[in-house]
Amino acid sequence: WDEPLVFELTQPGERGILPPLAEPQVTALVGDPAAALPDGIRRATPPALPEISQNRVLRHYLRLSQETLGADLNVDVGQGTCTMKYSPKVNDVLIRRIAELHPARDPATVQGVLAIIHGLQGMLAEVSGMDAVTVQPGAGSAAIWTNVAMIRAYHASRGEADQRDEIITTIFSHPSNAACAATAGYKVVTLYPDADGYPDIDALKAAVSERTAALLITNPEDTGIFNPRIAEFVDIVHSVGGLASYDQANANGILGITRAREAGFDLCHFNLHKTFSTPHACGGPAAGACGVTAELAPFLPGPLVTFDGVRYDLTDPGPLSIGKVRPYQGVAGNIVRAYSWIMALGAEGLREVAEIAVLNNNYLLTEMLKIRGVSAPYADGRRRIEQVRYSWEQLHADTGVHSEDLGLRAADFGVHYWTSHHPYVVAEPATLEPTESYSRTDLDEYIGVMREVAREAYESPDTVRTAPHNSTVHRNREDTLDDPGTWAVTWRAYRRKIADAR
Amino acid sequence: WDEPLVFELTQPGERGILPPLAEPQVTALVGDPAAALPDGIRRATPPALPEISQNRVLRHYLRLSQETLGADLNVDVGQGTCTMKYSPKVNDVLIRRIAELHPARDPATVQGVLAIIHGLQGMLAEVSGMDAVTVQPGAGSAAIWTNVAMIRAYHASRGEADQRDEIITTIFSHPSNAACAATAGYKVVTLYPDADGYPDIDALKAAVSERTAALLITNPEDTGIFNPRIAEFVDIVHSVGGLASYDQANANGILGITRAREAGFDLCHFNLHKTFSTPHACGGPAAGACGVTAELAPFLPGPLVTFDGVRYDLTDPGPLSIGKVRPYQGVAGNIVRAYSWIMALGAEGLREVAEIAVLNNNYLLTEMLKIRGVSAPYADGRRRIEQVRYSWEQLHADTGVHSEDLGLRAADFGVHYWTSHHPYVVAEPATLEPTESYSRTDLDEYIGVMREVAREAYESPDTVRTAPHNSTVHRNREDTLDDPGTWAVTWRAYRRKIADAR
Amino acid sequence: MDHAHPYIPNSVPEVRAAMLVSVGAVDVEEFYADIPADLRLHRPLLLPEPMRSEAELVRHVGGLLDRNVDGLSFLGGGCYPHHVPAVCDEVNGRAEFLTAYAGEPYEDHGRFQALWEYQSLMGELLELDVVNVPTYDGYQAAATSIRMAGRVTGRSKVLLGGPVSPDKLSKITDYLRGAMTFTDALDEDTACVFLEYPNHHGVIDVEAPTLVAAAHAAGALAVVSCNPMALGVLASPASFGADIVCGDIQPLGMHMQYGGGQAGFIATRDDERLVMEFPSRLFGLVPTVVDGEYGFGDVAYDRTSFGVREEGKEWVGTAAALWGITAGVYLSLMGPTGMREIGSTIMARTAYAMRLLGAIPGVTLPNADDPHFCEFVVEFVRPVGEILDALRDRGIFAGLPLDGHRALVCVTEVHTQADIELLAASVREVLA
Amino acid sequence: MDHAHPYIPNSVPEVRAAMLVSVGAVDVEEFYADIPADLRLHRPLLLPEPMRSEAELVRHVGGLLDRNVDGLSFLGGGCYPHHVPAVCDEVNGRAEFLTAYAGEPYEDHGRFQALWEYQSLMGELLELDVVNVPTYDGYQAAATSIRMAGRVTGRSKVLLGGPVSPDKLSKITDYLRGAMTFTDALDEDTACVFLEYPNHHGVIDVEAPTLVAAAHAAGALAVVSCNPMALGVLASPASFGADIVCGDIQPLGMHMQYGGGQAGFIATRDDERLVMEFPSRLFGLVPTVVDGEYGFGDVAYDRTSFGVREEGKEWVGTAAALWGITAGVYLSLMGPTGMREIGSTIMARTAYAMRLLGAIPGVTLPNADDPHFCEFVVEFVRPVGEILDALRDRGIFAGLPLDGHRALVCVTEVHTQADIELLAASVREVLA
Repeated sequence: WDEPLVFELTQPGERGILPPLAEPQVTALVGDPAAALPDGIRRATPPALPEISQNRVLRHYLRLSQETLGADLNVDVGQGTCTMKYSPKVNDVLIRRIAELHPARDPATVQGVLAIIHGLQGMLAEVSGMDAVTVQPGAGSAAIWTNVAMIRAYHASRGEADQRDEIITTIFSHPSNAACAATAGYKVVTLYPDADGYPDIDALKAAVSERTAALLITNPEDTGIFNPRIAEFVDIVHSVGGLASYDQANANGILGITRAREAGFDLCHFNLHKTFSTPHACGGPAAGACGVTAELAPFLPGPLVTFDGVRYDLTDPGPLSIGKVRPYQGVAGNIVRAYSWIMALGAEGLREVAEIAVLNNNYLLTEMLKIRGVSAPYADGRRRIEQVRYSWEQLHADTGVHSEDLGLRAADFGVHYWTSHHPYVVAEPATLEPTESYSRTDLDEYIGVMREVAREAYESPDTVRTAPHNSTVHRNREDTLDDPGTWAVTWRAYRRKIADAR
Repeated sequence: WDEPLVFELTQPGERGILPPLAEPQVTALVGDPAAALPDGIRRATPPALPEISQNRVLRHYLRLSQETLGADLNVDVGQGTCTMKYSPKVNDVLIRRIAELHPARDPATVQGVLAIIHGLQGMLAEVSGMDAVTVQPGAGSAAIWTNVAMIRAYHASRGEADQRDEIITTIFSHPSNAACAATAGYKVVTLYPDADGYPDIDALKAAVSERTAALLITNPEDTGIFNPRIAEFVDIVHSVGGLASYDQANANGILGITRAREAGFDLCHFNLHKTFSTPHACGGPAAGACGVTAELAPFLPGPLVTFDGVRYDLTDPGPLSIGKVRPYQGVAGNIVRAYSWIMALGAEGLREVAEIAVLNNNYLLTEMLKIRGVSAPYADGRRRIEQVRYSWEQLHADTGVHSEDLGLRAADFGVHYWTSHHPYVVAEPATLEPTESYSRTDLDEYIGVMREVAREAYESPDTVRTAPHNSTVHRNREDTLDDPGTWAVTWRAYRRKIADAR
Repeated sequence: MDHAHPYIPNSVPEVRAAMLVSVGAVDVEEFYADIPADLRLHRPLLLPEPMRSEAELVRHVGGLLDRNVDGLSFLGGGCYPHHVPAVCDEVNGRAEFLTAYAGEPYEDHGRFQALWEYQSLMGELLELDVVNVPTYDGYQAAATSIRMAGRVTGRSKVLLGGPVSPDKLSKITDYLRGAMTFTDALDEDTACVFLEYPNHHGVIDVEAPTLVAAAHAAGALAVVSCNPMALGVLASPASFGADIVCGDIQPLGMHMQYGGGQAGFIATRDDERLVMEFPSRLFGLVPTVVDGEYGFGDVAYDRTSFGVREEGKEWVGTAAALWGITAGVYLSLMGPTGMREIGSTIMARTAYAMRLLGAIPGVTLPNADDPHFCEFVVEFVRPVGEILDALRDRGIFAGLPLDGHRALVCVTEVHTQADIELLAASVREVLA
Repeated sequence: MDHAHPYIPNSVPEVRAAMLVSVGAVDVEEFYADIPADLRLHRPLLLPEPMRSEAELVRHVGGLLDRNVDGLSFLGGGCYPHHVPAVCDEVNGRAEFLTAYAGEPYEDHGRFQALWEYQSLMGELLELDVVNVPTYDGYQAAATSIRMAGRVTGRSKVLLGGPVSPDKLSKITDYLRGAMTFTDALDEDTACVFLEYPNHHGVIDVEAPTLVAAAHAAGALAVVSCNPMALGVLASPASFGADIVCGDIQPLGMHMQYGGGQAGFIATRDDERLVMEFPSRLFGLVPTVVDGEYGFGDVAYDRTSFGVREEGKEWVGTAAALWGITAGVYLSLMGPTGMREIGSTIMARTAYAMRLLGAIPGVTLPNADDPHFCEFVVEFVRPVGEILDALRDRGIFAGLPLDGHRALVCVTEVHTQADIELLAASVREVLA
């Protein structure tokens, strides 16, 4: 499709939908209060929204949807760290049942949805081994923030708020660990991998002190390498009075295998849109869950969804609570989806998820390494858990083609990967995470594309460098995006700065 | 996408969905009755269906959907005679409410859906001017069949079943008029247009006799030409004791303008998927409605949906009824959609539909005729109602390119038209029917494609002749489809006859 | 109209006026010049006041539909309650499939492929090489199948081989009128034996193969109408010689939708004499100009009334293609194991319901010893209407009334053990 | 598992075994070699028995949700009942949009365009040039907006300019902790005035422009949280000088979904100092290597924590992009006239409800003379819990309890005159 911008579709007078009008008797009694607003408060100029008939609006967005490579449409193993798994369609249907439910309804009238929230909390407590769980955070990073806020509140409750001003994380943990800590006012200490790819335990020992508020760490990290000394890491932090918070974004390969509790963590979080299958939705709505030990439970955001054996209720968490992190009880649609997904699998199924995700990953690893120009840095010859951060450094050295070019070229074949792994500790990175959702045939297809794209890089590098060739659009001239004089975040800005300026 | 056949996706052991199993207590009591079936009745070999995981099945069909040019995605004015109008999405949502409703429920428990069926019957009675309406037929052709069956029953009730063995129709009426008449045992007499494009009235006069059972006629015909002498046609048929049945497939341009009643018809039918916006669904489910005068009402199929002022009921139509034409009360989903569509428009809206459909058509006609090589046969210089059957005869004579080639080439630009208008009374035909659903900009876009394609036919005819170039597949080798030795209606036939024979 | 309607872009008064100018017309009336005054409707249509907004429309239609009443339903008899996999709805709800129509095999390649795959998947289930693009419903499929048999054999009689629902019989009777008639005897005038498998009473007639053989012995064809849902556990009619197999695919992924989910199939061997009698479209796999590429097109199009009008076989029109695609999705999801499992579950639960109901004083089961699939006849000691009404008051739609004291009760995989036990307990209560 | 799960293709035992061979592993345990025994869970997880089939799952979850109770609801207070156009659901239900994630601007061109268009449509409504890809919700948007103001001004105090909901205040308080504090005075330490428009009590504060001017006079910024649904009739905050405008787009096409429909927006002028303080992604229109072609990409990516980790502005992650696309669809459908009409309808019906309720003995309206949008405070002569409980027994969820005797009642375009009259009659009855 060569679909215009929505503003270019306007035809003055067209209507996409009509809203109800006030009834004559209503108007007779109250007039038109909007028209009676005082100057300066009454809108003087209608918003310059486009005017488009319903059919054309629909066609516009349907075409844009077709120009989007959803996970449902491709073998989506290239968005490693994101755990792109199959999001069962039945769960999308189930949530229609809560579409019109106001979140501030009296608990007596929403026992069904509260039962599901409570049920999910319980299941995640078991999966993590933690004592209490909230599903209020809006997504994974919001859950990290929530954990940081609880860490802060915990230390404050012990009078150590000022003393403990450092948070330690690792370079292969999600950037939000570092960023949330900084936002909460912490100084961030970042650990880098040692030669084996494990976070450097000596660096940790050097970093901890009475200033340490917490360690925020992923395991396995985004390299797919599981840190076997994780309990030691936790102990080291505990030994100086810090807390340990487990970023479980990469939990998919270890469900039922190992848990936050066994490693001694105080807090953890899950991304329901990763491990528990809720759809990624172009970047949310997602949902996050935080699990904590009993000691940290008083700091949970409220209200808590509780059950007294007869009825579900919303309970005030008490004075130590950090308060609200999000309106209401969280992203209820995704909570229902995640609950349904677990209920479709059970304990045995979750373990199968983990094992097959890991099997798929190691299959992919084995086959990928047969391709010229690619490597899997660190832990040479060892198995990985659920993903691998590959490096095309050799291929780049040989051909000058960047990893990003390869990813864009792969899109011409209907698959893709992303390279947003700043800073590039692994050079020319590509992170592949096959999850349990793809068959061997699917993986072979993906590997085939990688092989072909790498071959092209060696044999006809310009083909790769100028990709994409089959997309709707061609390569951006990126420089305008960082220049305040030319960036154009809205149509009105574009018109003012670019179009009208011509 | 280069999507394989679904059979090629099989991986023995994979499951797409699991059905429930009988509970242990059930099995304990009754065993496994399926296994206890006698030989010859128990299935010995499992069906050779593919075995595919859910994600892959979904991906397969989503990709096939993207390889389908639905009306929602394009300016679909090229499927003339089909009245491709916007089918409002809200109506698709409304019908979810009847998804799990069994059609043989006691009327007391389905007053809602019966109220809608009854409401639609009443509205269609007003739109047609007829006295009674049924919405039981499954689609337009089924409605034509129903009318033919009622005509046959009517004459039979008067002892003229054997005598009246001829039905008259016109070449620009839908083929099902001729075909249903033949199926019911009638000899079919087809009228051709006179020089002005009207069905030849002299031919009609010559055709009618005491053998005439009925006239089945469309007006306006598929040329978009309204026959102004239609009442005379009806009178002529009535004068010999025949009935007149109005095929209102082309009613979209005359809603609220003229009706079956005013022209004196005894029966008529509508296609709810054309005039009343229900989606075309790749070729059904659709829905048809038959309207009849009070004299013909006793012949309607049953049961009738009736209303006594308090409650809706299903009523036996009596001994003259032709009986059932379809299970239950018709395609209820489309009945609800059509009801909702009319309720979103009202009398004024329906008239606006007609007027804009006709305006759009005449706009398209004006612009199309500016294109080299195309003409609008018959009624030269006159206005048309809601569609026009164009002819690319001149272009073909000039370039050797067929209309079908132009249509396939247009598909490369994201629009299309069809040419299934056998026999080709109009040479090199293309029937365009813009309906009310497209804006002037949409029509200009369509015209632009036609202009471009025609230009190519003159300037680079091979480009057109070898189209499509942007489709998933290339031109078929059609000859194998008519040869019993090579046609392959199923995968099993293909394997047996072609693949395994190699 | 003084403002544009969302469904009618060019109803913008200014656009409408400009377009009139553009085509050189003063007024839309010019376009209707051919319509004489005495045919014109000189008043507005008398229709209910429309809903201005989508919000009001939803409320209005929703309000009507709120008047439908829910309950635990055991109604079958041709339209069956089965679980519809969400993927089926996802696929048939796709805007592309929902709104496509008569495109060519190229820009609509996906539609052609999906329908050909449906034919092929049904072919595996039925063990037959030719399956049509769906016709309207199982009634039409049966009626057409019988007429196909009439044309192939040049004979005009049809023998019914078991109970058929009165409604279906009504349709068949109308459809055969003038062309074929019913008979009680199997002789040289018999075009076909028509039997249902399982039959209208849910009975799996173990003599079906014998009947088919008898038909063949008389030079007649065997037309078997079957429930495709049963074929994971029942031998396919083709396996015991049926010549034309037909039925309704509603069970395979279609919601009941108050009768809107019906769609008919007709299948035969790949025998030219049979194939050429199909009225329906038949899609075929076809090579394209690119070697190794699969295309799809119409097989023997000149059979159809689309191709040759009244010279075609019966008639063809828009019927139920989307339900064909959906049934294809269903069979792709279920696979051989799923079809076997669901068949076993249905038979087991049906048998369980028969056991429980049969044990109730005042209830007898006329065919208790026959194998059943998905439904069975129950005979009450009291009039059936009375019993069903009393059960309805308890929120249970227990069955379809057949006649005086009998009802047809349907049990599928959606009915749990607990549902069946509730039914039995309620029946016991009502009869007590 | 002894059979394959539909969600896990390679759980087919034979495939699993073959893949193990292919990678040279005896057992999946090999892959877990790095996990020490003392970290392993040596028992199965204790989870509820799963549902084997989709049919049973639907029945189980549906059965739970059946325990929710319906009624006529007048609840608002941050999550509002509006009609969601079917086209909004159609678009956000598209598999492509629902399951896409972090693709590049090429293979995900549609997603980038849809989100950029959302930004642009919101920009027109807000009369501002910079709008972010949605953040989680209006609470987060408010909290971040205030911290943006703190960074821009280098000041650390925030002054509240009217009633804010306690929950939102709780979130803001937590989010500012350690960085900013509240103040009662407007002085040289004040980073911003924060006000809601309309405010938490539904009041449209006609003094808002004055407050904004006062903030500016003190060298502070004005941060205005507004309900975008009101902006077809209310002057945009930018029009009277607001520097940062934020809020929640839930009203623009999102179902309430028990709180799942929230999504936050933040908007500013195209001023580099403000733009560089956004934590969120900002998509920009960008030329491509093909002249005249529009592409889309990230504006000033190195502001973000994706780009520079803890050096970024706050943090960014997956938030609520699909609701942004949906709000874009909503605004495209509504257009300027739709937004004006719906605003007028809501204000008229709100006023009507105030008139009717205000006339009931035992009811007073604290802000009766102020203009209101969509909600208002009602004070009862009796404790609010008692009144709301009694109304709930009548199937009416009449409002949110605020404190002792007060409730917040919400009226939108979905509430008809008849609904409002029923509410009033029921309140009268309860108070009688």
